[in-house]
Amino acid sequence: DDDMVFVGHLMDITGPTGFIGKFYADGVRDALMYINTHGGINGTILDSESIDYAYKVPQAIANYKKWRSRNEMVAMQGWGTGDTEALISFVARDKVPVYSASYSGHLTDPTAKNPKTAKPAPYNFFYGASYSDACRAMVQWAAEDWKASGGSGKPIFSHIGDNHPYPNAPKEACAEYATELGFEVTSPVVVSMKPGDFKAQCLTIKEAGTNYGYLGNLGPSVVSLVKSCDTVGATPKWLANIWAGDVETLKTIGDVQNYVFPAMTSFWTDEGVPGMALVREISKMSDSSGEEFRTHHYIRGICSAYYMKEAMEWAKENGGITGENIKAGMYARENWVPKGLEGVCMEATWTAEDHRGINTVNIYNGSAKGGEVTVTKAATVTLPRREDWLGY
Amino acid sequence: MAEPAGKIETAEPLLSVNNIEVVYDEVILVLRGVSLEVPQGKIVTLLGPNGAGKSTTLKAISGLLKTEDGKVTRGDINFMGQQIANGNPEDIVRSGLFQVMEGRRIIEDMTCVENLRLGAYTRKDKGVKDDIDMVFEYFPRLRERTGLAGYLSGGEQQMLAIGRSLMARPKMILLDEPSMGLSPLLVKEVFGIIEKINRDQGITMLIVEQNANFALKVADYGYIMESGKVVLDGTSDELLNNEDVKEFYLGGGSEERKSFKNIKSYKRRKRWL
Amino acid sequence: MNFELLFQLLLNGLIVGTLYGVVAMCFVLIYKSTQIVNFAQGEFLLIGAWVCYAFLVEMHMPFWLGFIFTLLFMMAFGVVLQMIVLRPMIGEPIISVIMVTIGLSIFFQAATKWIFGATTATYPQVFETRSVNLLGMQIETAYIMSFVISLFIMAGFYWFFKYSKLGLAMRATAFDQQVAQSLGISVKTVFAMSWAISALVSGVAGIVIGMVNGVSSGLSVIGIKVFPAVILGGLDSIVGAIVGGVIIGLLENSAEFVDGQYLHWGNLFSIAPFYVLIIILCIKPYGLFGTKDIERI
Amino acid sequence: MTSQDPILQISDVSLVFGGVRALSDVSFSVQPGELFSIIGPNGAGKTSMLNCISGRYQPTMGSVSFKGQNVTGLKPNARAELGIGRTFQNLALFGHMNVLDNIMVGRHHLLKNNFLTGSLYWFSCAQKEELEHRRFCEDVIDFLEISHIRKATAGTLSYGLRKRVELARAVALRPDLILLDEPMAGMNLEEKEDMARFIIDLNEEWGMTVVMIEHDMGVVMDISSRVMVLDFGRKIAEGLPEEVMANAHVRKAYLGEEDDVTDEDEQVA
Amino acid sequence: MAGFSMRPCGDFRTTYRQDTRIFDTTFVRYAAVCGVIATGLIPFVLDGYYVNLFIQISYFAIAALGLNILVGFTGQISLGHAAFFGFGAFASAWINNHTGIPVLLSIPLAGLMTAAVGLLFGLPAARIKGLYLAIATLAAQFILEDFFARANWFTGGSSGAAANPVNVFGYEVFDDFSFFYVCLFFLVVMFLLGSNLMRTRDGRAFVAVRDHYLSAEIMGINLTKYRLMSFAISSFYAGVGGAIYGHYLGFVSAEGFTILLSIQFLGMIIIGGLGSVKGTLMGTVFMVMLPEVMESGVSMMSVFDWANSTAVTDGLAYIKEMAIGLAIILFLIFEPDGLAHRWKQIRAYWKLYPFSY
Ligand SMILES: Nc1ncnc2c1ncn2[C@@H]1O[C@H](COP(=O)(O)OP(=O)(O)OP(=O)(O)O)[C@@H](O)[C@H]1O
Ligand SMILES: Nc1ncnc2c1ncn2[C@@H]1O[C@H](COP(=O)(O)OP(=O)(O)OP(=O)(O)O)[C@@H](O)[C@H]1O
Ligand SMILES: [Mg+2]
Ligand SMILES: [Mg+2]
Repeated sequence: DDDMVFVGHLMDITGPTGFIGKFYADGVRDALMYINTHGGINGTILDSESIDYAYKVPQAIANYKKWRSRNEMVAMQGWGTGDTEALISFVARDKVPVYSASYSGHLTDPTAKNPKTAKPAPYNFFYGASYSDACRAMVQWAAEDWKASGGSGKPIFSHIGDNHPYPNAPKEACAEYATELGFEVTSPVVVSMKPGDFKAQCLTIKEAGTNYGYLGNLGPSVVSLVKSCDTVGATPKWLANIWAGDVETLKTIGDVQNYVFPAMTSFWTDEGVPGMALVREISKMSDSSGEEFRTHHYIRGICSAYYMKEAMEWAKENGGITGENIKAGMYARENWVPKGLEGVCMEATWTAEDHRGINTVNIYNGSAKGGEVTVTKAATVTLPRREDWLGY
Repeated sequence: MAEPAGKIETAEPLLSVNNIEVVYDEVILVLRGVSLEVPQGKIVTLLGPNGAGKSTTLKAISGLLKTEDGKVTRGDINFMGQQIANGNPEDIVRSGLFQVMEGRRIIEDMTCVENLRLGAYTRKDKGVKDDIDMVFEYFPRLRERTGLAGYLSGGEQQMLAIGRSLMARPKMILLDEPSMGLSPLLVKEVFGIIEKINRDQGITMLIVEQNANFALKVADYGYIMESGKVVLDGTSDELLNNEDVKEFYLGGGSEERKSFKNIKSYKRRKRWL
Repeated sequence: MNFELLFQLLLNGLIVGTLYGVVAMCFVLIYKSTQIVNFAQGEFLLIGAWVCYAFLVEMHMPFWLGFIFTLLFMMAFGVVLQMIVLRPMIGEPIISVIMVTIGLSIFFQAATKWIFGATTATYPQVFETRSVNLLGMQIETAYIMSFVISLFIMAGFYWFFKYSKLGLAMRATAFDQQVAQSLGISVKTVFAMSWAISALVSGVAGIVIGMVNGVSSGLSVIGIKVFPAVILGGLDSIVGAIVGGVIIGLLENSAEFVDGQYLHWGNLFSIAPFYVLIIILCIKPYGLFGTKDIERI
Repeated sequence: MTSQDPILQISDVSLVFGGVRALSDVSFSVQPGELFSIIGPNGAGKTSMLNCISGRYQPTMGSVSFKGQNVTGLKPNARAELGIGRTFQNLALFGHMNVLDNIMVGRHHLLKNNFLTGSLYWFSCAQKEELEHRRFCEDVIDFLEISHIRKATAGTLSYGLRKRVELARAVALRPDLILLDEPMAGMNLEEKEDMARFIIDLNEEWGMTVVMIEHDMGVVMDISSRVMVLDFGRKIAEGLPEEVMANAHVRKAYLGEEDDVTDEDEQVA
Repeated sequence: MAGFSMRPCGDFRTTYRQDTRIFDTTFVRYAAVCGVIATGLIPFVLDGYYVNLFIQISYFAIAALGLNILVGFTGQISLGHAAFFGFGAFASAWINNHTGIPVLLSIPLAGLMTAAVGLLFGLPAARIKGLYLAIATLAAQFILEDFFARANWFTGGSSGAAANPVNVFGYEVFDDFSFFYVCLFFLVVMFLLGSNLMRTRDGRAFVAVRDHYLSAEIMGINLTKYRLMSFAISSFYAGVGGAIYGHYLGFVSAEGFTILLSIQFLGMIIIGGLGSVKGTLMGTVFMVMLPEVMESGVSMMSVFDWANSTAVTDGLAYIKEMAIGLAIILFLIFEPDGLAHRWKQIRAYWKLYPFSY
């Protein structure tokens, strides 16, 4: 029928980030499908198309243009650093809110308040703490952990990751905060995003005596790194970025201790979380059995879709579902949790000057023994919304 | 257009080319109906001006045309009773027909010996070693040249190319301008060798040659090509005594020979077509 | 200056380098006999690694059996690939064939992801110890294996190309396909052979890498990573491949040392080889052992 | 004849490759306007000598001077600009270019336009210049009677035709000294006659000094003003054609035994 | 002689001038002009999607032409073209941001800067040849990529650099509609320059160096000079293409100028036809359209509801990627010499029509 709005969905399944892109994309897709099968946006159906752009920026742009010119897209669900960065100025111009899974801090400063912000991104949103904030939270936890474990002297912190936008996003921000908390920060250790033999870097880490190493990369690269380091006996506490922090990764590493990672939703296995009922319903969209295990990336995908949904509902009441109104809708509420997802998505607040949706991070401590994974909650850290942290 | 059949009094020719037409690159017509026959154990020579299509004819026979986007579009080629038009070069070689290509074409980054060993690639028997010596007998110069063949002089490369063809001990050899770049002395020797192996090993030969004198001397039969057609053919004696041939290929001819120096302007070319 | 660390790094470089050497050898094999640079090399490794993984994990074979089966499979794979894809390209411009290998790499990249999934998989424990202590440095056992194997392969191929008839034929084909054909060499068989062999060696390398780092589509990057090794040793030199590999290995690690201890640039590990590569090439334009082409008219 | 000073002066040049001694202390000089032939058995060092003159090889010892200037150290392209052109024994055309462009390359050092003016074809002198030089190339083409293959791709031509195109390319350089390495290989009598005429015209009408390597004694005898004989890298004779032919050593080393001479002449005839 | 049959019948040239035309027959020339005009109408008749595709094609094509000058005409394979492309993008952004030079000027300036860098990385070409050189350029690729991520002052490091939109006489070219014409302008200009270069002295010198560098040297061509020059020129084209790309996105990020893009550039020129200017354009169109065509193929599936289950769509996604690889392979099997060659043959055929051959 004619009461439809179009939502584009860029995903990477076959590309270099496909192995997690898939989890997140499924979350978004299932959520969109579920929303439609349950009345859409108060009756307005979400006409959506999910396209795998294999992390190739030109394809991403081409699809964006197609959706703009052919389907009057009102909002978009995006994926990685590449496409998000490339689309910033287009979406700002066309007033199309984009919900991406690229958590770079510099997307959170829509009005370029912070002089550091190279290019304001007024129409970019993401659900989750920025890479910088997640790292800060973990560092903050590490500081306590250091005391608790009776460590003497200054703990040593290292950023470990490739020299690329995504691993580098939190580099300075996190290092600054670490020094602030009395860490000794070593020079960053560069490790390729592609898997390989990293014993050399591990020896450097061992040499530096790193106690807490932030893992900026993801997937295969991280797996080889941790394995290599295990071989040469370099075993700091790993502080993984969110995409490197999930059960899958731990399982493939096989044997590891103190693998700390952040999460911004509840887990599939969590008991007594009211919102999980809905999540499981949504999961049935693509897996009717309801058996399949879902990572927290999947769940984050759902949240991302649901914040968009409710912003759209608001927009519908306030002058129709257009990009601008959806954007306004994002600012309409404070400490906002989508209906039905209580306990799953965290209380989020977006304002016209501050796109740091959430400032609370759950920190988990994972370990694996012969592929047997155990994950325990370590802490919940709530960061202050510091002005100087805005946008980086 | 000459009709070669019947002219030679041997029953079954080893190689017979019947009215073939060759096209390069799907558009360039080069051979417009060429026919020739090479009887078992004989030496046949193919003469003609530049660009007549001699090399093309040889390539058509040996199947190497393929490798230059060339194709036999009409007619058929018959070697020892089987069709080989547009056949696979390597199969044709294995069936005993070996071509010495125009312009030496030796493997430059190998030594002489390696090149010769390659000539014998299709052979299974043990005789290779002796044959290498045989070739060195024919061309003593090559024995001294132990470096890479690419550094040989033009003529030395030519010797190597010819030697390589002897290594294969084929039933028939197609020689494309064997005397090219050889010093007069060696030209004689080479033709001597050609006659010798033809006599001793009974190898049949089809020789494309510019040095008509020598070619017709060793050959039993000759064909003359021009712009993609056979325009004249006959036993070498017939040809040696043909006025036109004398004039255009042997020199001398009717009026006694004039020095190259005195040729001031073109004599009007007489063409058979 | 921290000598112990330096020593460990160099040792590591040596060991890892031999693996680069094996992969580099796959390039050389193809190049020597066809003049083609195989951009799908990485995917060859990947396939080898995955297939062996499948044999070990899905079919629960003992390692040695899975290993042999993988090699057999890879040979078959090489031949079939040559027959379907590369045979039609015989006699075509080399650069086009190189492009075809690029197409292959795109194809297999996606195919392996589809068949085996995009996530990383770990090999089961093969040797009783994952790593052994070598002069105070822990080295994965798999590397020792590859080290030994590579030496054998190297010796074998050295002989093959120097003395065997087929080896000669391969070199001839590489130099000039037309001439090769005129000598009765079947270019098809030569190609089939060399692709089979190369695929087989890739299989070995793939398995080793798989055992060390686990299998994942990203693994194919080593295909490009070893280019410096290939060139350093000389595109057409078997020995050069190994030597080049080792040199690159050492380079990377000493770069890591300098970087981690003094410069703190980061990333010198992966960049240094390329700087050195350019310098060496400017001194020796055909690598260390490469035969220089004949400049004569 | 030796009154004026030589255009080309080779003073005891030696060339050694590893073990091989391609040339040992060869010296000779060529006067302007001469048609100088070098003959000798295969592997005697003729081509090597040309390579030393045109700069492809650096003589191990000795010096080459052209128009009184010592050019021993110069790179080939510099020598071309000084006015040395040559053809090659193993064909060295630009296979993928058409004949016309091959010849235009010969004009390279005479053309002024560069990548800038060239890219701005219409708005610079380039177009005019190109067309002028093109006219000259067309003259060369007509002179050598290859106009029917002007547009053909050089690589697809027959051997003999390629040799002709090579000559055209060398002529296009408008050199003062032109080196020809077996220009008549792979040609039948008729074509040799044409070739001979071209060479004579180049020498007489176009006023080029010619140094030619050729195995066809007939041609050498008839058209060359002086002949030098190399054997195993050594100069064994030099002088007027008939002097050289008289030289027993030469007949032995190069033509073979006496009794073959008759037969030799016949071949020439 | 057989040579005769190679002379095109049909059109007869009376002056050398006619003979040196880019488009050798009047018909073709008019066809080309009409083609450009027709392209100019695209934004009026086709939707934004196609406009974007054209923009993509144009900036890639310009860079690809550069690569073809290097690889196709001079015979030096380069695996680092993407890096130069990227450098152009950063350079233009940097010039424009730091000096305020208007974008339309900063684009060619960026081209010059890139040319300088290209020259630098081309230096080894003075001694290295063939695949050895190719790998040396691979080094350029990685060294520059590293530079992008490191040089904050120039590229903004890992957070990337902002690039202002093109600004024509004070009027900012925001939307694709007008940007399209900026691209069309650059495309036509660059390709005309390219074709001119190739029919004059230095263009011929390039080809001579490729076909037979030894004799080229003896014909008076300075090898080193031309080897380096072709690097510089090709990087210039790459730089211009990259600059346009950067200003189109309005944001240049350090990632995305990877070896994969370099390889894609190679694909464009090989498929289009090495050493052919028009081929470059055809090849680029092929490589840009390929994934799009595959994509639309996949989305056509989605009309069947069986194709809408996640499993199937994912499967299709992989099949799409595989199909892209397969298309390249098949293409080269059937057209190993590239589109330009086939184009030639077809024309030769029609010229000789009705008596083919
Ligand atoms: N690969 C090719 N593509 C297109 N045309 C070709 C090709 N090879 C040869 N030709 C054409 O075919 C004709 C005959 O060539 P061919 O080499 O057979 O002549 P030829 O008789 O051997 O002359 P020569 O005595 O000079 O060697 C020539 O006009 C040449 O232009
Ligand atoms: N670059 C090189 N490296 C090694 N040896 C060489 C090189 N160039 C020439 N030679 C050797 O020097 C000798 C002379 O070679 P050159 O080509 O000058 O002979 P030539 O007189 O031209 O003989 P031909 O009449 O056969 O062409 C040959 O024996 C050759 O093997
Ligand atoms: Mg011929
Ligand atoms: Mg010679």
